[in-house]
Amino acid sequence: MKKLVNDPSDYVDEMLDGMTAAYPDRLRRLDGTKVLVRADGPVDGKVAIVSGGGSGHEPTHAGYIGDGMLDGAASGEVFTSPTANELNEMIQACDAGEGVLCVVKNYEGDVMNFDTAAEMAEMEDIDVAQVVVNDDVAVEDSLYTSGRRGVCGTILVHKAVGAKAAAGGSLDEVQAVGEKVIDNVRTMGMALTSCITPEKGEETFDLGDDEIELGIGIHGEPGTERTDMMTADEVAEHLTENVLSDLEVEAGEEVVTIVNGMGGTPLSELFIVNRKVQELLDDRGIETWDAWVGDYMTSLDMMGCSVTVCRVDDELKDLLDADVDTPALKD
Amino acid sequence: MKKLVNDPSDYVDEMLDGMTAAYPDRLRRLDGTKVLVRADGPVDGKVAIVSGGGSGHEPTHAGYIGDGMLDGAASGEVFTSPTANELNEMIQACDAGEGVLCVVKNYEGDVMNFDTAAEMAEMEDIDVAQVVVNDDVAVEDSLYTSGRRGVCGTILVHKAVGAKAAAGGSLDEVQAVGEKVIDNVRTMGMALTSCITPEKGEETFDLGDDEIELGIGIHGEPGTERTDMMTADEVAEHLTENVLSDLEVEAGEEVVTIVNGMGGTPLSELFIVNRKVQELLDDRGIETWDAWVGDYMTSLDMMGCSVTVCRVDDELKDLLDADVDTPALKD
Amino acid sequence: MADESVQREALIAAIENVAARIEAEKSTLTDLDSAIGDADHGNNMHRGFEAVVEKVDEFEEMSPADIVKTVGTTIIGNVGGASGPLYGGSLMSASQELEDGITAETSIAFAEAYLEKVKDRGDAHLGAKTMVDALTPAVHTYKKSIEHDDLPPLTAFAKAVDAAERGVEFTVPIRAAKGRASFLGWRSVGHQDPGATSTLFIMQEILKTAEE
Amino acid sequence: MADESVQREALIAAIENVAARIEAEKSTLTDLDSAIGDADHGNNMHRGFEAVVEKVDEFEEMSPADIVKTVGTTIIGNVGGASGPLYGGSLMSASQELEDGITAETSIAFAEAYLEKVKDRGDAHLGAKTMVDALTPAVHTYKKSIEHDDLPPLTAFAKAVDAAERGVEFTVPIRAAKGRASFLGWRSVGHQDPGATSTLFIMQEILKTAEE
Ligand SMILES: Nc1ncnc2c1ncn2[C@@H]1O[C@H](COP(=O)(O)OP(=O)(O)O)[C@@H](O)[C@H]1O
Ligand SMILES: Nc1ncnc2c1ncn2[C@@H]1O[C@H](COP(=O)(O)OP(=O)(O)O)[C@@H](O)[C@H]1O
Ligand SMILES: [Mg+2]
Ligand SMILES: [Mg+2]
Ligand SMILES: [Mg+2]
Ligand SMILES: [Mg+2]
Repeated sequence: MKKLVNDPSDYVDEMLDGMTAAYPDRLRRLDGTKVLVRADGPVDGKVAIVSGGGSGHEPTHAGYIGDGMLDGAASGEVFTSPTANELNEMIQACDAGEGVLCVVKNYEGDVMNFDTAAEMAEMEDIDVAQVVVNDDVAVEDSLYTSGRRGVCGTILVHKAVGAKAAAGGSLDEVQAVGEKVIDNVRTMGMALTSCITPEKGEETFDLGDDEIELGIGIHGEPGTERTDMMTADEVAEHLTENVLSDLEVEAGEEVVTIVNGMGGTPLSELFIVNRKVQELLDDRGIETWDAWVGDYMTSLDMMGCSVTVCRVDDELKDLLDADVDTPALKD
Repeated sequence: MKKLVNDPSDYVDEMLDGMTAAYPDRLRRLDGTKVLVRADGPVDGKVAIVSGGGSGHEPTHAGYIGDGMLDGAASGEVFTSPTANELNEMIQACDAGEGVLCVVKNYEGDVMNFDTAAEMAEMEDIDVAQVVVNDDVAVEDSLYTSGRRGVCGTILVHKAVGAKAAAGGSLDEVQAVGEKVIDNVRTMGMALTSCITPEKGEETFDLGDDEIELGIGIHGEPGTERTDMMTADEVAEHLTENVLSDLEVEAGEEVVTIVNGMGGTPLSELFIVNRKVQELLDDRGIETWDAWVGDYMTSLDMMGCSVTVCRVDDELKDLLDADVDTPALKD
Repeated sequence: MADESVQREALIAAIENVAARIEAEKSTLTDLDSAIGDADHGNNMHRGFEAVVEKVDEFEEMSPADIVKTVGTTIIGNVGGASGPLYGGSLMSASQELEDGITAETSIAFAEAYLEKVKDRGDAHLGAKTMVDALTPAVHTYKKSIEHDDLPPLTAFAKAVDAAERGVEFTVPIRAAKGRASFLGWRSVGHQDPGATSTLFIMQEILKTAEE
Repeated sequence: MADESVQREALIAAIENVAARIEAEKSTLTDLDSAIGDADHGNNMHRGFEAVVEKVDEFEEMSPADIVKTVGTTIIGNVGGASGPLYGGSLMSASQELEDGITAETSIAFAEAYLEKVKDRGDAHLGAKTMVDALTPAVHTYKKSIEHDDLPPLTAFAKAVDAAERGVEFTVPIRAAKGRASFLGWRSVGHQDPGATSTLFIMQEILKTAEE
């Protein structure tokens, strides 16, 4: 295993210390937990936005803490949902009396722990609401799944609900914005290589030199399909077509796109993919209002990418364009 | 080779198209070249700042084009300096009549091509000045080298000279700021893995599973030393100690630090390294005025990191803190 | 059944054996989870039982019901993931059935309550390739062996372990409908469910302790 | 020496042979550059000579001096890196020596001017493990063979190629003091310099063409 790591069991703990050491004016760690919150929080008069999930997706989630986005983020062990106890502590610490919106990605672990935490917090008379992001079109929503997974579209949810909360939206209004993004965002991802978790120290799946995985999630799980190596253009086309046809975008509509790196992919390659994604949208007469390219939600050192498309109207454009000031996202 | 790539010989070209497709309002490509310039440039009344070098270091260089930083960036083939002709075209396109500062990294290819380009541009009556960044302490400056290499400290040079130019500094003043940063910045890097260039399609050096390279540059070249695998703390200590002892920082002085990823390193690991870097500075009574953690100057998909330390006074703090608005760096 | 202090000692011994087994099988469980999940089930279970074992001293003062409840809350507080609330939450809630001590009757009630809570939290039906597939045959067999066949609890429990084993094997050839494995679609067929496997390991250790 | 059109045809043939050889040796050169540089020398040279070959049609109208100059500017405009200005700039500037056609005398002047320009641009002394180590013995031998030993130019050039070969071998056991290899310090010892090697390949092809 080739990693910059000390004892693998200190991975998350030391990473969080490294984050607060980098951003002491922005981030504060709740004592004895793996929860980071805004150094200047709770913010009076504002609905709090919290998120959380397993670690290994950096800069997700804690990198998005700050003005216009998250008030708190709970980090579990690598790829493991945080415990309900820690989620509850986060909710309590972030509430400023206006209620707390939990942005949850649709994994049973995350959902169950957030549900339990919400129950705990409600017993302390905190208003808690929840949105569950499920943007991954690789997984068909059928009898045979627990719904679709939540992946990179979550970043747009964070951004929009964060902006709505910063603008003084009520808990209901903020939640409604979250639902609106969720209704309009779709993602699909692929991997060139497996990632290596620090505890296991080996690839989580074996992939031949000429093989790739399509339809991966963000936890190092294999995808829905294994195929032969493809060119960047073919990859871009496969992901984009799947996303667009699920979302049913039409000519003339405006979208935000994300070409997201899985952690080990050079930025240059993401731009090569973006080139084709934009060409495909152009061909269909779909207008890219904004294009994001970078590592927003990763899987440790995995090589690969995902393509996200989100349909936007004036309300969402205003929210996605609104001021934001976090370690990983600034306007 | 596992890359998101089409024909490897189109790598740089397609990457640049992908960048302009992502940031059409910010970046413009000079026809028939691999040069990107500010879409709203040349900026009247301002000294222009240009940079350039081989590709494969993204977001360096073109990611730093924008208000408060670069006016233009020339991309050569992967790890190959751009030609003098293209550098000359860039200088001409960016000049607004106040002169052009070229930020050059100390590699013979870069220096020779920038020299030739400057000669060409001067024949067209453009004032051209140059600063040569050489922050890499891994290479001793001796009879046996062409001086030290320029690496990640270049980003701080870009930032400071960009701010000075934006504030209306003359070509001489801007150049002097560049020299000041160069005098005060030092870097050292290491690799866990070799990178793979798209044309060669294989590792540029073979590294055992339990070996790492210390003292690498940013072009996939092997380092000055190969050693056994180390923990993150040991790596942080080795790099930081070398940088600090070369820079001769003393207790009470203020610095900016960069823990820079080489492209394939998860952000989580960079934070683990940053934790130790800040601990070491703390132990010595050195004050971190600002800490940067991320992928600022990469080597394709290489895993590894570098540590940069730059001594700052009030002037440099103002410049490094000044407004900046580029794809890769915002304030 | 035996008096409270004997029950307590047996319970503590069982917990320690389970913890040791989970530690020994950590990489087996993680490897199973690599194939169709996210490669952390062994670590998750290990983290939970490590924390449980650290509390063993406190158990000396507790009733069996409180011990089981504490095991549950400790797992909830230390595991996370899907297995944290499933194992932890179900233990916590089913522990109520043991408030009058451990008897044949209360153990059946506990087993049923535990299964109900897992199904409730996870919304998983039988055949969804989860721990429910190991639990259901075990609970059904245990109840039937005591209530209809009049077998002693230990014999009934041995049958239940056999039943759980068949449940684990049953998870191999079916397609997952819950948990992360469900995201793999048909590719989940042919792999054994990690959570069903850890459930079996736990039951095997309880049986082993009881037989000693 | 022969008249201009014969010289032009020979020059064009040599250029084409060089280009073919560079293409054939692309990965050899890149591999050498992997060991002590940045793994692009083969690609750089190939990109340059590919661009040169595309201009062959234009060469039909040019004097030998202009052809050499155009080869130089084409390399400058297409290669980049260290080898671009070194090869291209030196060809461009030394081409002046051929303005009166290619004779024994002008070829010596050309060779000396080329070497001087490389040393000047690169600031590399002999023994710095660069192309200068292949060029210097070749130029010295060529000049001495003609001016002192009265050998015919072709024989002199064959000796020069031998000399270059020894220069290339000499680069192996020494420590680099210029170029990227210098950053490796002592680790550069034991590796052959890519630029010296491409210089030798080019000279070998010129000799082969001349001999035909
Ligand atoms: N909805 C569910 N209902 C019942 N059991 C489930 C459910 N989801 C997951 N499981 C069980 O949990 C196990 C995975 O646990 P673990 O790997 O620790 O958590 P995670 O899936 O969050 O990584 C699965 O093998 C399965 O037996
Ligand atoms: N300062 C110099 N003087 C003479 N030759 C040099 C110098 N620097 C580099 N070279 C030659 O250039 C070769 C490398 O060329 P190339 O790999 O194309 O460029 P780069 O080093 O920019 O990647 C070296 O092998 C060496 O022979
Ligand atoms: Mg997990
Ligand atoms: Mg190069
Ligand atoms: Mg798991
Ligand atoms: Mg090279």
